[in-house]
Amino acid sequence: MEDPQSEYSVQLEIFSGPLDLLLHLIKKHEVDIYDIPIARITKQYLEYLNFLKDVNLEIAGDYMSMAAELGYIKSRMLLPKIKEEGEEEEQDPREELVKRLLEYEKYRNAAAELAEMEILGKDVFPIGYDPREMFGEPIEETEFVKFDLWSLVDTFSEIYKSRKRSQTKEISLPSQTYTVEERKKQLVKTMRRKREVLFEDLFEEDKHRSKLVVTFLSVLELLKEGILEVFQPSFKEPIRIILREQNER
Amino acid sequence: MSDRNPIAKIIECLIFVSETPLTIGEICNFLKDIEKKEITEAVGELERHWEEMGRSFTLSSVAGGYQFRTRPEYSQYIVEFNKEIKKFRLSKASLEVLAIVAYEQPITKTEVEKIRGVDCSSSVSVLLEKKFIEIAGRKEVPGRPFLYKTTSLFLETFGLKNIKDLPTVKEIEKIKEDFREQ
Amino acid sequence: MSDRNPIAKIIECLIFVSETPLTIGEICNFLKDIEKKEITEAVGELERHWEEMGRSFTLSSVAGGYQFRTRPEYSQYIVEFNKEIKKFRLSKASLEVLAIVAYEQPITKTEVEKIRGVDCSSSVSVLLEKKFIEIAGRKEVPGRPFLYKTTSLFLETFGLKNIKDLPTVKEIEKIKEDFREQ
Repeated sequence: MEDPQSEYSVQLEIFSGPLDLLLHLIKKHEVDIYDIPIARITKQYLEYLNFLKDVNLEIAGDYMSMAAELGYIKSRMLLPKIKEEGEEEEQDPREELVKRLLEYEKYRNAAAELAEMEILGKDVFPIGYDPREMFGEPIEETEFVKFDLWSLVDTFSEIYKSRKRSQTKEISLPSQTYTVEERKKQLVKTMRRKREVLFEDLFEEDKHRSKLVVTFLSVLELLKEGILEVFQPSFKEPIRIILREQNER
Repeated sequence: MSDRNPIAKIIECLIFVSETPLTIGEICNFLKDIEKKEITEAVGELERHWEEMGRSFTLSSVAGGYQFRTRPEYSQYIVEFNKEIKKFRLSKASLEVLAIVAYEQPITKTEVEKIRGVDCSSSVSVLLEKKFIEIAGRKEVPGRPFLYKTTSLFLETFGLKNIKDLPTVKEIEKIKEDFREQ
Repeated sequence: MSDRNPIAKIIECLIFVSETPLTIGEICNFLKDIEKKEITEAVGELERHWEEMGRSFTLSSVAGGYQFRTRPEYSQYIVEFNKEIKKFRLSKASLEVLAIVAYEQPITKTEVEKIRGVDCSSSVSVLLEKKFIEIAGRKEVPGRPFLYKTTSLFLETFGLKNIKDLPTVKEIEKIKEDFREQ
């Protein structure tokens, strides 16, 4: 908490949780969900958490419990298989986790399908439509149904790591450090001019790692507030950041 | 043809003036002298007829009732025209919670959290506030936690006829079998 | 034919969703690239087309604008329908206003609006008209606005023994507590 950068901390709540992260890792590394290389996935999972900690994102307890669970499964996998009496068959220590992942994925898909329905007030409208009559004051929530937000972390981590190598001499210029609040304002200004940019281009002017982090956290906050939107036409294409039309507060 | 069916025309104008989707039951209550079978047929005729006419709005069956709604291909013009319309938005987390409640109702917050592996308090409050879910009683377990279910506003908003109209998801039982086979 | 005219269809859906009669001027403002003459023609086409279709409602020119309205020959059904069904029906907004008045009475319209964050004039008049709320005096503040309270018809209609019988406040508070405990 005494970390001088703690003021940059943003909640990790815009991400969908540890199971979502595990599914992302499974998809990204193209591993078989029924035969998860648990040691490898655990290592990658922990690398993610460490990276998020490095860039001052608060790691919720739920992510830590998942890390502990993965560690436990890993240790069970290493134990010699002893068939106990009365036990019909050796149970795979991963079975419970796989069941949870599959069940969670089922609902994640269902949520995406719901988002595709013809939604009243978005796709279809009744006669004499008054949006406030219907839903009361609109609650602004972020919308990342089709986008895997962990891809944003992946891309940022690549930028961060490449910059780390090329910028070995980091000069501290206290007068030039800026806060998330300031950076958010700048980003909105830039986006008003450009409307749409590649995610990686937002980091062009950030010469120092601390600035990279501030930009990243600012983007996350603006996404959370619904001022910016993410868009990726397909899995392999670069991520685009778009300014939402109606948020000229 | 509905054009020759005076009952269909009367039902049509009732649906038109009704503020919320009009149910067959409500129509029957109103047109007391006419049999339910005849009313159901007339509504079916109307639905087909409106679909064929291909206007910018049509008769939709939602939340157990009928309502005139614009076709989705015109949404961009409507949103553009009515600047006050804030696009409907729910976060991925809230949509996931909504999906779980929809498929598993009635269900407690703790049970939803077990499925998602993460705290869901803020999504549950958002969904309660938006009136997409509501309290369905308490579960008779220690602590007597609230049970949640979806509302008819949820059906109305997502254009679902009834809760059985939800998009089908991969059956969990099937998945378990697959796992055993491995 | 309006069916082949995409402009007419766009105008049609805007008239349909508009809360008030839509004027040619408003349409021109929106469809900037299209000439007024063309828009006027498209609206004329729509009017003729709807007239020919002979549905129970049609496109009418009212108050300098255009609006879909039921045909006069159906007015008897609508009047009856409104009496029968709308008697017990309230829009979501009106229900919210009613709930606020019920819990906070006596309360002024401005105070209700402060809670809901939007203008509530139409809901207040609907509730007055349906006799679910009534004037309970004036508040002794500048402007001396009316204070509102619920009526016995409100209790009757919603099956409440008395005003203390209102159920959800405690429940809502309990929910909030549950969340705080997390």
